[in-house]
Amino acid sequence: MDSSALVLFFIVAVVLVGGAMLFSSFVPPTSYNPAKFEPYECGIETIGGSWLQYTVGYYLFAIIFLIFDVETVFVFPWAVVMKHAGMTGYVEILIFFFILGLGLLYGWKKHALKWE
Amino acid sequence: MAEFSEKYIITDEIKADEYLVNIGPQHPSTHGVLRLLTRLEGEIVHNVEPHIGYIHSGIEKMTEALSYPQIVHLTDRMDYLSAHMNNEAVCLCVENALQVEVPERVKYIRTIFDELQRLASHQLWWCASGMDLGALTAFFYGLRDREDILDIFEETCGARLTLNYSVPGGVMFDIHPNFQKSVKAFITKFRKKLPEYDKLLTDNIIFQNRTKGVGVLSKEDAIAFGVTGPTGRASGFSCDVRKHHPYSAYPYIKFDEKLGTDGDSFMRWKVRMDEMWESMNIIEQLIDNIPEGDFAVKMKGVIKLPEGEFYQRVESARGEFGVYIVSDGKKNPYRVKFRSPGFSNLFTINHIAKGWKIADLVAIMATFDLVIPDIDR
Amino acid sequence: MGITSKKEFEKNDFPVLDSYEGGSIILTQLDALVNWARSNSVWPLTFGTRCCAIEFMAVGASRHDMARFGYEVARATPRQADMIIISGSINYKMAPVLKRLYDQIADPKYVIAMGACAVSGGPFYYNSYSIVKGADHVIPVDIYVPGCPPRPEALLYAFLQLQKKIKREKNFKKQLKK
Amino acid sequence: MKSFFNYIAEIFSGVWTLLTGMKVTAKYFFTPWKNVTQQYPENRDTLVMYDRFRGEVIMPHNENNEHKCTGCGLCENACPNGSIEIISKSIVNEEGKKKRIIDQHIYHLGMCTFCNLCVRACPSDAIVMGQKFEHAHWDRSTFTKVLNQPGSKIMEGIKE
Amino acid sequence: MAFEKYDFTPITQSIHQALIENVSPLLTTIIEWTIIGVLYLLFIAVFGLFLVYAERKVCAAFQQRLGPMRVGPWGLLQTIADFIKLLMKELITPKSVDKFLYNLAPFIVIIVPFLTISVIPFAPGLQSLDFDIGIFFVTAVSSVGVIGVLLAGWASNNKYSLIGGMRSGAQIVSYELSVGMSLITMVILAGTMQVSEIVELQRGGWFLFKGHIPALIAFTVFVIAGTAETNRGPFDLAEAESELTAGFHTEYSGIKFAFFFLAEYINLFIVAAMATIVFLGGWMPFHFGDWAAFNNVMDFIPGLVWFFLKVFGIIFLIMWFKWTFPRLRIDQILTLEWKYLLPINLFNILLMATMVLLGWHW
Repeated sequence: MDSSALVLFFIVAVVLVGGAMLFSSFVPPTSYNPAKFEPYECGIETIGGSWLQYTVGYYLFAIIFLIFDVETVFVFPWAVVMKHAGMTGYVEILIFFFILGLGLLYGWKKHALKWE
Repeated sequence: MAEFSEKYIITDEIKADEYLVNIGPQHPSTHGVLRLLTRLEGEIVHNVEPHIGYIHSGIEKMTEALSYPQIVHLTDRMDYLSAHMNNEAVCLCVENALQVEVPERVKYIRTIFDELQRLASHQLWWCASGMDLGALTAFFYGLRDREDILDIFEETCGARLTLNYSVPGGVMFDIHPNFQKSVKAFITKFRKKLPEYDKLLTDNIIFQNRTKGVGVLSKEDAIAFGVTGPTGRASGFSCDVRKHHPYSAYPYIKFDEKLGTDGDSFMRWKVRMDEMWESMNIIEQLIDNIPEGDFAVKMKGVIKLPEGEFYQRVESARGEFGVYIVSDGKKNPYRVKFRSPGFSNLFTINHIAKGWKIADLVAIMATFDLVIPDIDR
Repeated sequence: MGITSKKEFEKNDFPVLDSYEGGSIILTQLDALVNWARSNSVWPLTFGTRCCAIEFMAVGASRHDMARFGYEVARATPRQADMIIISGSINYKMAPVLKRLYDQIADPKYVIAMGACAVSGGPFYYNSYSIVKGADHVIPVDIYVPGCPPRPEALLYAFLQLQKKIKREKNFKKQLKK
Repeated sequence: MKSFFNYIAEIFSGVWTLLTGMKVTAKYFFTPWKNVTQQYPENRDTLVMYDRFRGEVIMPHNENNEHKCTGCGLCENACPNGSIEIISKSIVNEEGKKKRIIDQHIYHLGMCTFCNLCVRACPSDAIVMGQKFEHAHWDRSTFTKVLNQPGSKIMEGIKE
Repeated sequence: MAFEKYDFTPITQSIHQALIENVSPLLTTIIEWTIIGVLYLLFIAVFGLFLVYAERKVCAAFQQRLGPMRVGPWGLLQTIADFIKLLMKELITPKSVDKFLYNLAPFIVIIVPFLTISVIPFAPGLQSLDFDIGIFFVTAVSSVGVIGVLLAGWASNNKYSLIGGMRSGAQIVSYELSVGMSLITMVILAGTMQVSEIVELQRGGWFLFKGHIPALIAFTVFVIAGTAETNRGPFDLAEAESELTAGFHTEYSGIKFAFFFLAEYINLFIVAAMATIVFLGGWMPFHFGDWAAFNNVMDFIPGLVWFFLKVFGIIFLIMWFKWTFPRLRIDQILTLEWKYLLPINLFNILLMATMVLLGWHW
């Protein structure tokens, strides 16, 4: 089978979820009361909305992640041909990793790898 | 519903990036119906406001209509994990007021029950805080071993949790013939099980990272807030009532007061773990030497305290538990005030949880070992 | 052996609901299937107020093991729970919270009132100024378990009673009417 | 360099503590015969309560349908939460004297906290703690019980 | 070898031949797709339900209790009862949610494992898609799963959900790297990214043994990172029950919640299956040196059985983690990734490259 069969798996998943959700939204018993459709917060009414500006403590991680993720993309092809590339490929990747490692070390020492 | 929420509108403004999250009343880690109004910035806790009253049942007011044995029964429902200590406190207070000397046997039995109750309470604390920290298996191991103590309780008093075993003038029943045997069997068994607790959590690197240095309560603060019990002792505040104001059979025995130094969550944990060993030592000192004699002195049908004010403190599993009775000479007290350890312990939480993460708040709560009806009565 | 006789234990004295008009066999079979599933997978809300909560924990623990019934999946959010076990007293401040939690549970939902406080107010019935005299003043209760606190077996017996109660339900009435 | 070795040592000691933890759980996993679970509804036939277990208040009757309760009301007074109500009636006995005897000894199981104070207060041992615990019911009105059986009499020789 | 007789290729080939001779190519494709779709759907449904049951039994055994006992023999029908109940439970859509995204999230979390599972070879010839970039495909697709969790957290308009979703974002994004890099380590050894070829290369011995030290390190890292990627065990911060009640799926009820539940278990299976394929030789039997008799006996066990044995081994390991360790804090999770796993991984890749270059592997 070729990769177009991925569509099949996509369809199967959608049918499974959609079918079950359709069934479940019509058949089971329902009841109405106002509190049911309000957000749950341990039985107390929510104070203020939830869609506020949320302070994420990890935006620096996200940036470093980007660097490393792109790097992974570069390393995958190298990994496949590693056996054929031989010494040249090895030295090149050594340099590549050295620079990357320096970057990580720099971030580490600058306390970028710390949840603020 | 709208009126209900209006009562809780927060007076000071919510900052733009601040998150106002209610932890509780119904929340797995508040151990009851405590409400913590928490201000978060991302994961960081800015402010914790404990709101109590969700389990308030007016026990202090209720006691004004009850006779003394009935008050004893009601104290089971306050700090239900140290039910026997609460019973004993009221009984001791009444006995002191009437200047009744209870037989030695009663003193021994009461002390053994105190320590068994402390063990049971600490086991429950261990498993509940293990669950709060995410180690679910700990929950089951703690409760598994606790059942053995509950069996001993049930054999002698007929109840598992709300014992109502001490009565003014003695104890309700004599100990069961099997009592000494089963207590000794339990101690032997539990001495083997306790090191497992350490292996599973205390030594675990994840656990240590979660608790070491988290939520430090200094000794000065502990004293200022009136923090007692293992929580206070973890900060280095020597506050063991058993040591400083011995009652029942505590004057006859040797035991160490376990003091911590750091006052962080790990030290609170450690102090309680050490106390379990110490409790077993105390029981072993007493269990073979229970003197013969009556298990209660004959009291009058209707107990009337002389006019005056009486105070008695005991060391419950959570700290200093005090009973203050004002009597006007009738069969009901004029006013009763319970000094519960949880109340003073809880209100340090804003002080020490500030600046930590939400997961640390849960860890701090876990090591405080809160029982909400004890705080709220 | 101080427990109920076998006959009394197996007795099912729940009021019987009417059957479908025309006595549809398919719907009866479907009902049996759905009720079997529901009665065997009642997930409780993690909600505990007083001493009974400790016994509730003991029921979940190794000795008594609620998991045998398939009830061990205690959900902390009412959206996914099926049952509230009111384990302890409810006071006037807590009552709206309890009501709200109950409202937020997805249908079908069941309530077990555990212990004297939840059944009738128990020790706080006469002299307390703040306790609701029985949780059924706030939300409808399916099964009452007296005891202060009830021993774990008593709560397990309540689960059996709840199963009996669920098994006589008729689920497809609404669909029939349409 | 020292910090580097600390880093390595930290990893190994950390992993070691994790492994000891896993050993504890594995020990129980591989010894399933040591399980402590009691299977309640299945083990009903062998289930024995402790003899002091407090499950409910009962009034024992002998084979002639006689009980020991004199209707003195001490248990009603001793009860901290009003679970016991005594309704007495007056009858005229054979000697022509008026006498108060118990009509109904009402016991609210749903409110009882099993504190044993009523049993302690009873001078004639008329009420004791029973061991039945299977009380759960869908109707809470069934928890209000009349302890003295219909038509029962007081036993001979019980002092007033 | 003996186990070749369990090859599924002839069966699939003959079905394909029979179809293509009798009906048009388009119809053939449609029929084949239907068969495969139904088979996978059944497999995932049954396997997901079984894994939930297994988890409950395993955790019960760890905790000295029995687990589900009363529904069917040994509680075997427990999860089926759960499933029917969840299907018959009301779906609540709170008023304040972002309705489209709220309903989209369960689709995403289910679609992702469905796509990933397509490249997994269960036995010789029993694989539906065989890309030449199989490993890369798995890493790429599985990173989409986090979007479902993030959407669920954000769309619910609930504070707990949002915190849970955000945590999950940080966590999965980080551990994605470790999973990818430990796979890279093994790709260096294999020299290919085609899944079937990787399995085939392990005919002479599993990569875990062939690559010894660096492979062992990579395996450990993969299991840890895989646990974190499935939001399980000590890394279940996104739904940390004692902190955030139910985390990102706080507002989901009934069958929608069931899909999050199911996705967790399919993901668990995928992580275990990937570990099996890359490190433990997929459906290859266990051979020991030149013990011919032993090896022959091993060969008689079908490949399918071998595959599932190994998968269950890894799943048991991950469950063991979950039921032993306390939960990590969010900053500790990131510390573990960025200060421990990532440097170790970088070093490990170089180590493996050196080994391959010098021919020090078996």
